[in-house]
Amino acid sequence: QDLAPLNSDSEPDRMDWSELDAKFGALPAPAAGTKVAGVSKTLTNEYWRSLGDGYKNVADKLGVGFVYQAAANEGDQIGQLSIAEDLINQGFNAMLLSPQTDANLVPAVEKAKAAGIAVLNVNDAVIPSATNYVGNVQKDNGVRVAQWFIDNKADGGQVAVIEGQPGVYAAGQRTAGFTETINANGKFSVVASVPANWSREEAFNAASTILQQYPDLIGFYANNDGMALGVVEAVKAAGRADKVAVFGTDGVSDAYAAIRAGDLTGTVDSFPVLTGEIAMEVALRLAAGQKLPRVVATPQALITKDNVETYATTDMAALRATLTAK
Amino acid sequence: MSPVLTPFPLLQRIKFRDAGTLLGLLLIGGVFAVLSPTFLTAPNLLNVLQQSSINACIALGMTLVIISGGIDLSVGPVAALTAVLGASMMVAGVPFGLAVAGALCIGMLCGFINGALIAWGGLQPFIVTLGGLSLYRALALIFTGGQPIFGLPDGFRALTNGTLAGVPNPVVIVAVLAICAWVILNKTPLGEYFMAVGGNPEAARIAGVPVTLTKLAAYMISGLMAAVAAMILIGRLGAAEPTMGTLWELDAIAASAIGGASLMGGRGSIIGTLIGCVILGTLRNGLTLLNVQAFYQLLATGIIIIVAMLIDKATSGK
Amino acid sequence: MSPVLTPFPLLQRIKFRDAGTLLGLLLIGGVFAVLSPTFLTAPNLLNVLQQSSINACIALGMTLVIISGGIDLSVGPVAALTAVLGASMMVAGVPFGLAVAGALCIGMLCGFINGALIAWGGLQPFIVTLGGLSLYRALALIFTGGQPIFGLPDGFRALTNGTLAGVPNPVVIVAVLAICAWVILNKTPLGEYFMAVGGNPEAARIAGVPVTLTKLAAYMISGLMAAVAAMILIGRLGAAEPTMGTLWELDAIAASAIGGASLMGGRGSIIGTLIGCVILGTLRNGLTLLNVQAFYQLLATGIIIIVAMLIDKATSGK
Amino acid sequence: MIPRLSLSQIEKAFGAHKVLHGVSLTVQPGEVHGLLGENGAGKSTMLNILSGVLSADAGQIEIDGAQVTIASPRSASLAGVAMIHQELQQVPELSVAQNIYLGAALRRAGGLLVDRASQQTEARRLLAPLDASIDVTAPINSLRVAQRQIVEIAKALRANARVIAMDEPTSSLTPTEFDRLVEVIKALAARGVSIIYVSHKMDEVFRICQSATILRDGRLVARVDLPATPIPQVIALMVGRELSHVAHQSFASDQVLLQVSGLSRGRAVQNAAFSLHKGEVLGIAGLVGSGRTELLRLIAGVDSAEAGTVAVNGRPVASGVRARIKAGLGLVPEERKRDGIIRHRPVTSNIGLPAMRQFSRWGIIRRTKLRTRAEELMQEVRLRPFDVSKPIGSFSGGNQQKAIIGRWLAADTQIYLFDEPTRGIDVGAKAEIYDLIEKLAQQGKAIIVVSSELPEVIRVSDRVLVMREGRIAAELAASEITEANIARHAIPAS
Ligand SMILES: Nc1ncnc2c1ncn2[C@@H]1O[C@H](COP(=O)(O)OP(=O)(O)OP(=O)(O)O)[C@@H](O)[C@H]1O
Ligand SMILES: Nc1ncnc2c1ncn2[C@@H]1O[C@H](COP(=O)(O)OP(=O)(O)OP(=O)(O)O)[C@@H](O)[C@H]1O
Ligand SMILES: [Mg+2]
Ligand SMILES: [Mg+2]
Repeated sequence: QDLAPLNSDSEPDRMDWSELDAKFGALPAPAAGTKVAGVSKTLTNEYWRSLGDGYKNVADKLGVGFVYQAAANEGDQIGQLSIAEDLINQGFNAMLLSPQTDANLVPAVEKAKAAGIAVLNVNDAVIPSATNYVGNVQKDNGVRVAQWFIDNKADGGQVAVIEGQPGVYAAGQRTAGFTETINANGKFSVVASVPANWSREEAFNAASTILQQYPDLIGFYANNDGMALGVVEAVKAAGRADKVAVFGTDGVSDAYAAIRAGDLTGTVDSFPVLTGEIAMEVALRLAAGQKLPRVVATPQALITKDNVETYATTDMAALRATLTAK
Repeated sequence: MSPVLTPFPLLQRIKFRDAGTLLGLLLIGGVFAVLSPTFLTAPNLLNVLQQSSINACIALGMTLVIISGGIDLSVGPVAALTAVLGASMMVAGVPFGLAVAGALCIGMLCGFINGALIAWGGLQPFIVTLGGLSLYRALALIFTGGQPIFGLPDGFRALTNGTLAGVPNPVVIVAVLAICAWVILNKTPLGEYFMAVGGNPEAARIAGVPVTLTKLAAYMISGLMAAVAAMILIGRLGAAEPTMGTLWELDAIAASAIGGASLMGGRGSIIGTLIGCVILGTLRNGLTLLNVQAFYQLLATGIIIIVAMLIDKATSGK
Repeated sequence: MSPVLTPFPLLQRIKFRDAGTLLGLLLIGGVFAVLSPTFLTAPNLLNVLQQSSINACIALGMTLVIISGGIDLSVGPVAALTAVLGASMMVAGVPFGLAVAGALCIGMLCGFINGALIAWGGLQPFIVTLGGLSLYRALALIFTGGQPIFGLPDGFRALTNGTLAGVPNPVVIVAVLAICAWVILNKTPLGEYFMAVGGNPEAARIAGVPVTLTKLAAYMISGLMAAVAAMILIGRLGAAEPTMGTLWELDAIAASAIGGASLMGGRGSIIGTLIGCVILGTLRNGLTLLNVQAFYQLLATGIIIIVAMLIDKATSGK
Repeated sequence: MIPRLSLSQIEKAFGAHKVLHGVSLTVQPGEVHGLLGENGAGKSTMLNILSGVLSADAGQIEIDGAQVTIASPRSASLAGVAMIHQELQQVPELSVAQNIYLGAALRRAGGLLVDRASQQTEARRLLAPLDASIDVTAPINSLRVAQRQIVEIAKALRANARVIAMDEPTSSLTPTEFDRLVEVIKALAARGVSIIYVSHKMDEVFRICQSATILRDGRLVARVDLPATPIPQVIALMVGRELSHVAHQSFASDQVLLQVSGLSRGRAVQNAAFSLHKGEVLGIAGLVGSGRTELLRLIAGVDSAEAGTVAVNGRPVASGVRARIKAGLGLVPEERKRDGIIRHRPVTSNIGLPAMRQFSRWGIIRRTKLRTRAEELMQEVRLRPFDVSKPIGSFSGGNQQKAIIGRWLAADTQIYLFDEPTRGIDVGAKAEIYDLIEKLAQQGKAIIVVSSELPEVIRVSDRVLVMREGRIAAELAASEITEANIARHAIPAS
């Protein structure tokens, strides 16, 4: 069956993670000897480590064999492909792939499918030929932050975006979501939107320059938390912490700490551990032969000082409850 | 006076220097063979070769550039640019043979620009190709708006995904290219020119070597090889991405250096470079098979590269 | 025979070669000054200097290594390793003076390892430091488990975030280091050894230059400078990340090369390198001020680097 | 008397190739001792062992009766041994003074800083008796070869050594400079310094040496007293046979092959004009720095002329080395290491470089053909060791020179531009090269020979141009070629 190229943000065949149990019943017990492999972008970023923790939580709970690998660095596309290919020959039942780019794991996906392995594309880059995808809506990240500005800064003003690496899907979508939403409001102007390549240092430098150029700036949106924390330092160094709001993306632990401390205004948490659990559950359902919608959307939420304690839990059951209660 | 001129048995052709590199490879392979039962299986070994083929393709061109006393940091972005231009031609309906030819020409053109700035402009290779690293990447991103290009024709993809007598086509293609590179380096005047220009450019010039053309040729071949690598990769991936080829230059330089090329120019070997590529490929494959965690893979890679070089040094003397 | 030996007015010291680089900088600066009203303000110019200071710090060490005929690709990971080790000492309560001293020693130790493999092991600098690039990064990642380290003491952070007579402390620190490097290169026997070992290692050896020690010294200084850069950066960012310093080596090499250092060794200038750093810093600052879109920033960077080199070449002749 | 220096039973092999077979040598205090032998006999190797650049496989070194271990150049200089190396060992970007004090910088500020001022003063003092015109602050790569060689001599004088080994210190120098060196050497000897002197110029050796050790193929042949032993006997000991002295023979025709007119570049060469005939050997003499090298480089297209033309067979030739080579010109450069050889490449590749296309068929080099041709040519000039597949860098200086000359023979060049063709070449091979030049002339080629050795110019030339300060000061026909005549025109009327 020829699938239309996947667009995870707009695919109509989708469901929310919270409906899984209701629509498809409780997770069936995996067959004995089930093995699942996860291949993600890189372990140098907490997001991907947390995602792996989520995978492992479920795998351990259900006694499923689990291997988690990642490329040496973000951008090592062929390296990641090699890793995925090397794993295929080893008899896994399902693979959870978080590709570096939309295309770099395509041959592995094809090989895995041919070998009868259930393949699940987890978050971020989107493999167009993927039959199943689990992840959040990237664009929504930016939309939520823009919405916060619209809700909380009624007078509008100047804002700036610190982008991730040029050409990376998530960076493009997050920026687009933010910029489109805030421009539609009409009161805001995005005065700067510059790349900092996911680097805290480059974000710091870019923010220093922008702060100086725009004395009336009211806020920054950074495409990830590392860069946001760099921006926070630049804002503090410029002595404008009370006037400039800073938002990040991902919800890593340091971001939570910074929100608590009042340094970071907020972040869009996409709950990587929970996402990992959901992804592993979906993979096991697929391995068990269930037919699921093509996209399973995972939760995300804008975390600010007001709700930080609610979401700062390591108890995934509690977190699930909080999120579904909403 | 040695009376043996012809014929040369293959083993005699593998120089002493390359034997050291080979020993390094055998050692690494031996360790993995002991530790992982999967390692020494035919599909896995083919896998290693297939995975090494892209790097090998780039490294062949890089070796010639290095021998001629230069360096080419722009290979990754050149590959990306040729990939997106070639792919967009195919998607626009250009017969894929023509599109591939076009892509290869674009690769050579990029190489020509690098070479011209170096040979005529008299700039340092490092800085020119560092500029190219940004420039070609930017062109690829601007051309595509940062989007990957999907929908390559099946006929084209079949080329790169097929096998010949059980050997994946990319491996076959790279093997053929390696033979060409070997012939160029060892059998043609151009090869002599590469070594002369890299060894002593002033003496080469006085001896009538066309120094400028030689440098141009080296960078154009490197650009061409980047384009070939790009074609192989987009065929396999079924898509061309403007972000393709990140850090390819380091892998290719590493393979050349492991294979004995001196970054001071004038020295290097095609066979050594190929072995270097396979060493790097084997490393990644073996560590994945052993499920070594990413951080420790990095650690092992660093240590093994250095140890392999020490072994090589110790056995090959110089 | 020039009879003027002392005193040297500053301008006379800026060599012709450096004047070309300076002209490149002035041109780029001129363009930005016309396009953006903010560019030529004092705070912005200080900003440029401040932002260039990290790269300058690394590039100073790199220049000495390059002059001595080597290259150090491992600076970024060495910085990361010293950063996380230094930071964790501070967080564990070690007085920050001691922690900084410890970090600097670790930087030198890394440099020593590189230098030892190159000088005693006889390996190629490129491949050793490429191995180091993986190795030190892996150590930093393993030590921290990939997490950044927060909570650096305020006293320490005040050091790097303070100003001296209006000039940010990082700029002051790097200026002092630059003067030291300049003195070492131009006034001490070690400086002559760097030039000699890079310019003609054989002649240097025959003349009794301690070639091994000279190489060791170059890499140890480079390691030290990486550690200093790391300290400045973690002070400013308030966090030490194991992933810090990605691609720093390319920036530092680019700055040295723009400043006139030859990657073949034997040539380079501290003043040129500093100007090179400011050129790169200005580029980034100016493009941000003009809010140039990401892809076009990349394009501009590539083109400007090459054009600056062409101008430099045209004006400085050689 | 205890000898100042005694080397005994020195053995040395490079891989399987044994180059010294138990050679011994002794020198008394204040003695100037010659070390003689053909190219590749092992002279440089011997001295390199003495100066710590190479380590011997076996043998002993005693200085003033005490056994010393010389493991590095540094320990050699501590033991009081200094050496002038055959190949210039200089760091291009450093100044003359810095090069002289390389590895032994004069210091100030408690040893922390280099004392530039004193280094320059001292360098000037060292250079004064040799060539006072050298600017000690100039980077060494702005100097001409002859000046650089003088700097090398000064470098060896710096250390106040007890033993100074001089490996062909005058190969680029004219007799005038040699005269100055003689004074310096005499002064040194008077102070009791012992000198080992290697040279292929027999007149020099006979003028300054009191004794000599003769090597052949790495073996000690004899130790002789000089000048008591007659020259032919010394030469016979060196080459193992008698060299017959042939009188000059001319093959010049009337047909002009090369026409140079108005060639100029800065002050180095001003308005040079002359013609060269088929079968003619044209000598160019002049003092150091008179512009001979530059003139050849302009003709060969290596440097571009500011004015003037070069015509071959009446047709002007475009500028650029390649065009000139195509027109039949070939340059054997003065500075072999910098401008001549590709060190890591075998002799065959070095020889075949300009003619790679001729040695190729369908784009593929015919290695066998190239090798056969190279062997043929090298046999003629007696390359030693006779292995054309070895990297050229592993050959002795003189043998490298033979290969560079062979390069143009292989390319079938019509007009040979020889810049100091016998620099560093032994007497036997020198005679072979003279024969070769004669044979080329006989075949109708045209040859220009730039040489600082007047006997050489006189020996080979049909006609001589004398250069002075960038201009061709005189043209001497066959009958006028005498040392006195040349010297008269060469020396500027100050
Ligand atoms: N590094 C080396 N590797 C291999 N062989 C070498 C090396 N250096 C010298 N030889 C060989 O040792 C022999 C002696 O060389 P040496 O340079 O001592 O000769 P020489 O007497 O100084 O000759 P010349 O008069 O030409 O300078 C030669 O046959 C030469 O080829
Ligand atoms: N590299 C250089 N830098 C500056 N001046 C030079 C250089 N080379 C040559 N010259 C100038 O050119 C003139 C001619 O030098 P050239 O080397 O041609 O003389 P030569 O007669 O061949 O002397 P030599 O015996 O040194 O080879 C010299 O007077 C010198 O001033
Ligand atoms: Mg010799
Ligand atoms: Mg000359």
